[in-house]
Amino acid sequence: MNLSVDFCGVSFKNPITVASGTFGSGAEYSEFVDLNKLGAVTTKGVANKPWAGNDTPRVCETYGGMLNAVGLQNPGIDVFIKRDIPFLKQFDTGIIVNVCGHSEEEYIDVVERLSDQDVDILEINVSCPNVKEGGIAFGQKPDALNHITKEIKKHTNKPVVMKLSPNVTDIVEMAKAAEEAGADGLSLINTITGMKIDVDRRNFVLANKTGGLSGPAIHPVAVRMVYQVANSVSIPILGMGGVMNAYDALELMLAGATMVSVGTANFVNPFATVEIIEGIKEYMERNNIDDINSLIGAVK
Amino acid sequence: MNLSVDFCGVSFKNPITVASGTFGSGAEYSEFVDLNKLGAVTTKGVANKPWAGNDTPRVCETYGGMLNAVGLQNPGIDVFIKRDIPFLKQFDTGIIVNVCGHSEEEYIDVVERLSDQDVDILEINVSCPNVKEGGIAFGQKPDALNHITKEIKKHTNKPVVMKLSPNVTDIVEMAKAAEEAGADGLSLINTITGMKIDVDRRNFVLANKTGGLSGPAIHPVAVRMVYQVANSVSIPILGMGGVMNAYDALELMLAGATMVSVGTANFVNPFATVEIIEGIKEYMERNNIDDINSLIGAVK
Amino acid sequence: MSLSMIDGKILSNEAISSDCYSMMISVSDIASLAVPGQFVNIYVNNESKLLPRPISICEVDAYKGTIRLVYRAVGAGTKELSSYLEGTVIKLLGPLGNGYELLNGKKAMLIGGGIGIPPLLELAKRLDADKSVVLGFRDEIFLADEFKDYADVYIASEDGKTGVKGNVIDAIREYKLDAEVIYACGPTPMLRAIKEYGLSNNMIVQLSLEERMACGIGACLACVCKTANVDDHSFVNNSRVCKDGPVFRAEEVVL
Amino acid sequence: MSLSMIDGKILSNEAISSDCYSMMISVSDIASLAVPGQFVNIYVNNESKLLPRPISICEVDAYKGTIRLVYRAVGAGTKELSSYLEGTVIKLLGPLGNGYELLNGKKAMLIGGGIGIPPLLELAKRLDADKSVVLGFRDEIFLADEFKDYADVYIASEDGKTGVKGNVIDAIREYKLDAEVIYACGPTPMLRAIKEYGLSNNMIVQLSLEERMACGIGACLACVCKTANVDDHSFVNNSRVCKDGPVFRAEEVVL
Repeated sequence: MNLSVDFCGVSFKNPITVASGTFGSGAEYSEFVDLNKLGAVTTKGVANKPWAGNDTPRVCETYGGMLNAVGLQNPGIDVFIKRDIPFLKQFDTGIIVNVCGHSEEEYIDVVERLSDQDVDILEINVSCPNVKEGGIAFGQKPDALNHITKEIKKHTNKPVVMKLSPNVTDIVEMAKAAEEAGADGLSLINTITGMKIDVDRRNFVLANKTGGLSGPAIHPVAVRMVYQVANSVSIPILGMGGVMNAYDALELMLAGATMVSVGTANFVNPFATVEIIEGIKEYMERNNIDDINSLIGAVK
Repeated sequence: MNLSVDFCGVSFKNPITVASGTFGSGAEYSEFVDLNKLGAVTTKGVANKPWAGNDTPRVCETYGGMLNAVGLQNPGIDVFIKRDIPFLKQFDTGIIVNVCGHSEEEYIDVVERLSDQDVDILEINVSCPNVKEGGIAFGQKPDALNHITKEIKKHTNKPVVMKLSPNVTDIVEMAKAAEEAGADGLSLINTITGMKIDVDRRNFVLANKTGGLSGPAIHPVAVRMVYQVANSVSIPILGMGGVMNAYDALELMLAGATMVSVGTANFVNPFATVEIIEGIKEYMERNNIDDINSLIGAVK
Repeated sequence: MSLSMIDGKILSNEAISSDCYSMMISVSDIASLAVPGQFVNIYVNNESKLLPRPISICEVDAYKGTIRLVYRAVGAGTKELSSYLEGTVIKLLGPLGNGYELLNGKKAMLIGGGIGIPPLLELAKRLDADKSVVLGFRDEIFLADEFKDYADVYIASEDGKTGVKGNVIDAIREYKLDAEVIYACGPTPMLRAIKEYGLSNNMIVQLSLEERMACGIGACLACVCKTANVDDHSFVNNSRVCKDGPVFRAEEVVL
Repeated sequence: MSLSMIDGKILSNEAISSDCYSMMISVSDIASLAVPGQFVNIYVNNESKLLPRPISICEVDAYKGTIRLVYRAVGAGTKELSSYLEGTVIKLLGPLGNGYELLNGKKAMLIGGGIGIPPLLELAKRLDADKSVVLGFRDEIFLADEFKDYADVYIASEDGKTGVKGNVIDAIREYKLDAEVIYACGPTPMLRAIKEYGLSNNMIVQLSLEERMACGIGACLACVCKTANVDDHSFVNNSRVCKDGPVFRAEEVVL
C-alpha cells in the first residue's frame, strides 16, 4: 500500500501534517506522538523578529469548534533556525515552515533566511485574521496576494505554498491570483473570523474581540473551498479545516487535496494525527486501494 | 418586563422570529408551537411563480450543523396570498415575508403583489447559495445589492429588509450598500456555502453538490458579522445563525441585533422558539433587566 | 398543538444480524397512536448530531405501551443508536407520516426489501386479508421468521443462498404469487420494479418511500419525491415524503 | 512519548457548596505522579464541547490510585461535569504543569481565594513546615474545615459572615500572620495584592495562575502570562501558564 504523496515536488511519506499554530514546532507533542510517523510537521508561524501576540484570553470554545486570537506569538527566525529546525531534523518527517509578517519586507526577510535551511516547503500565512496590520491584508485582495506571492517567489528557491483565507467572496479568484504569481501550491482554509460574547458578563470573551473559528464546525466549508479550488487551478493543495478523523481527512483528499493538516483535533486528542494515519490505512485496506494518490480529487 | 421591540417601524411583541425556510408558513409547526407566542413568523421564500427546487438529497448533517440545498421550492405568490397569509392572520403574531427571485423583475413582481397585503415586513433573499441564477448574484456584489435594493424600494411601501450572505469578503461593505439604497433593515447571516462528500460511496452527499451550512457551528460567525454591521450602519438588524437557545439569541442582541431568527434549532427541537422566549425572560428576571431594548448592542 | 417530543426508555437493543438491530422502547404516547407504515423521529444523545433520525416502526404494542424499531446501523447516527444500553432514555417525536391504507378483505402481497422490511411486520399483524409476504435480501436474512405467524413467507436473495436467487419480482414469478393489493417498502430500484409489475397487473400498489429528512413534519421541504400530478403544498409535482407519505399510491409518484 | 490520555472512573461527585463539587476519580497513572499545584485536563463526554477542562488537583492518594478534584460548576463544561454520576468514565490527561516548590522547613503561609483554594489542600498535607492557611471567600465557605488537620486556618469573607470581613490580606493583618514563604492560588486581583504584600515583606512568593487554555501542554500559546524577563520559549516576556506554570515565583510574572 502506498501512502506517500508528492506535494510541490517534495515527497512525503504520507499526506498528514499539522495545521500551523496548533502543534508548536513539535516539541510538546513529541511527548505523545512519534513525529517520525507524520508526513510533515508544519510549524507555528515565524516572523523576522519575535512577536508577543495578543492579550489574553486568546481562546474560547464554541459549539463544535473554538475561536483563537493568539496573534502569532513566535520567537522570530533566529531562534527558529537555531532551536526548532535542529529539533525537527532529529526526526524522519517533512518540515513545512509557516511564515508570517506585517509587511512585504518582513515576509521576504524570513523566506531569505530560510532559503539555505534544510526545510521542505514554505507556507506563507497571508490570512491570519488576528493580526491588525499586514497578514490578512494580503489574503483578501487578489491583486495584493498576487503581488506578495511574486515578491516572495523572487527571494527563495524553496517551494512556496500560499495559505488562503476563507473570509472572501470568491476563493477561486484568490487561488488563481496566487497560481498566476507562481505559487507552487495552496493551503486552505485558514480560520473563519468569529466572535463570542459572554452573555452573563456582557462582554467579549476574547481580548481581541474577534478570533478565528476552527474545528469540525467549519469542515464543510473547507471541503467546499478545496473542491472549488482543486477544480480551478493546477497547483496542488494542502487541505485543512476541522479534520477530526480519517474520514474528514479523506473528504478533503477526495475533494482535491494532496495533503491534509490536522489542527484543532490535536487539542481534543493529542494522538489525533497518528490515529488519522492509521484510519486512512484501514480505509484503503477495506476498499482495496493500493495507492492513496488515486483518491486525490476522485470525486468530481 | 418589556419584551417588545420596534423593528423597521413595526412593533413586535418579542424579538424572536424564525429563519425563513425552516418553518414553512407556520402551519406544520403550529401543531407544536403556539404561534401567538412568537414575535413574528418569517415565511419560506416566495417567488412570483411556483419553484420546484433542487433534486434530492437536499439536506445532510454535519458536525454541529447541517447543509441544505432545498433550492427555494415554493408555491408562488398566488397560493401564498390565498392560503398562507390568511392562515397566519388567525394568529396574533407579526408576519415577515421572505421574497426570492431569479431576476430584478421577479423580485419586483412579488413585492408589488405583497404591497396591499396585511404583512409587516418584506425580507429580500439575495443570498441563497443554492439557486443557480439570480439570488446570490445580488448578494455578493455591493453594486448589485445597492441596485436591487433601490428598485425594490421603488415598488413597495412595506419596510424592506435585505438578507445578507456571509459568503463575502466584507460584510460591512454589503451592509452599507443596502443602507445607502434605502433598506429599512438588514437580516444576517444566511447560510455559509459548504459541501459534504460520502467517503464510503465516494460521491457528493447532496444532489446539488454544495449546500448552505447552518446550525450552532456557524453561530460565532453570525455574532461577528452582526457586531460588525451593527457598528457600521444605523438601520436595525434581524440577527440569525445557529441560535439554539436563549443565550445564543442574547449574544446576537448584545452584538447589535434588534430581532433574532431561530432556524435549524426548529429541526432539533420543534419547541425551540418558545423555549428561547422563556429563556430570555428568565435571563432578564435574573439580571433585573426591565426592558429588552437595553440589551440591543449593549456590548461594544 | 397536539404533538410533543417524548422521552422513551429503551427496554432492549440487540443485534439481529451483522448490522441490523432491534430496539424495544417504552413510549406509550406513541404506541397508542401508531399505525403500520408510520415512523418516529429519534434524537440521539450526541451533541454533534443535530438532526433527528427518522426510523420506521416495526411493531406496536399499545397495551404495553411499547414500540419496536428494527434499523440498520450504517451511518454515524444509527451506529450511535446501536450502542445504547437498556435503560437509556432518548427523545422521540411521533408517530409521524401517513401509514398504509389497510384494505381489509382484499388479497394482499407485502413486499419488503432489506431495511424496508421492518414496517411490514406490524402491517402483517393488522391486515385482515388473505396475504403473502415476499422479502428480498442481499445475503443475510433477518426478521423473516417473525412473519410466519401471519402469512406464507417467500424469500429472494441476491446471493441465492436462501429462497429464490434474484429479487422480489423473481420470487413472485417463481412462486406464481398473486394479489389485489401490494404493500411495499424497500430501496427505490425495487419500488420502481414493483410499481411497474403491480400497475401492469392492475393491482393497487402502495409504496413506502425513503428520503433524507430534516424536520420530519413537512415544513422544511427537504424530503420531497417527484409526483405525477401537481402537489397541493407547493404545486410543483413534489410531495413531502415525511408528511404526505411515506406511503404513496404507486401511480402518484415518479420513481 | 511518555504521556497518554487515560480513562478515569468517577467514584463520587457531590456538591460541597451551592456551585462547587468534589469529584473523586480512580486513575492510578495520574495519582502516582501528581504533586501539589498540578492540574489535569478533563475531556467531557459532550461532542459539542471540544476543548479539555483544566482542573487543579485537590488531593492525591497514590496508594489508592485516586485523585480528588474540587471545581466550580460555572460554565457549560463544568456544569456538564457536575452532572456525571458515579461510575461514569471520563478521559484525562495529566498530571500537567509544574506544581509548587515545597520549601520544607521554611515557615509557610498557604493563601487561597475562592476556587483557587482546592490545590492548597494537597500542599497543606505534604508541606513539612510550620504553616498557616488563609482562605478568602465571597460569602459561602467550602473546604475550609478540611485544612484544620494540617494547619491553623484563618478565614476572610467579603460579606463578613465568617472570619474577617474583607480579603485575605485583611485577615493576614488582623491575625498578624507571618511566614518566610507564601504559596497562593486565587483570582488575579488577590494574587496581585499577595505579590505586593509578600515581596515588600521579603518573602518567597509562589503564585498559581489561571488562564483560558486550549492544548494544556504548551504548544498552542493560548494561556500566556506576562513575565518580567524574556521567556525562554518565544523570547517575548510571555510564559505559558500550562507548561511553564501554573505556579510561578511572584517576581517572575507581571499581574
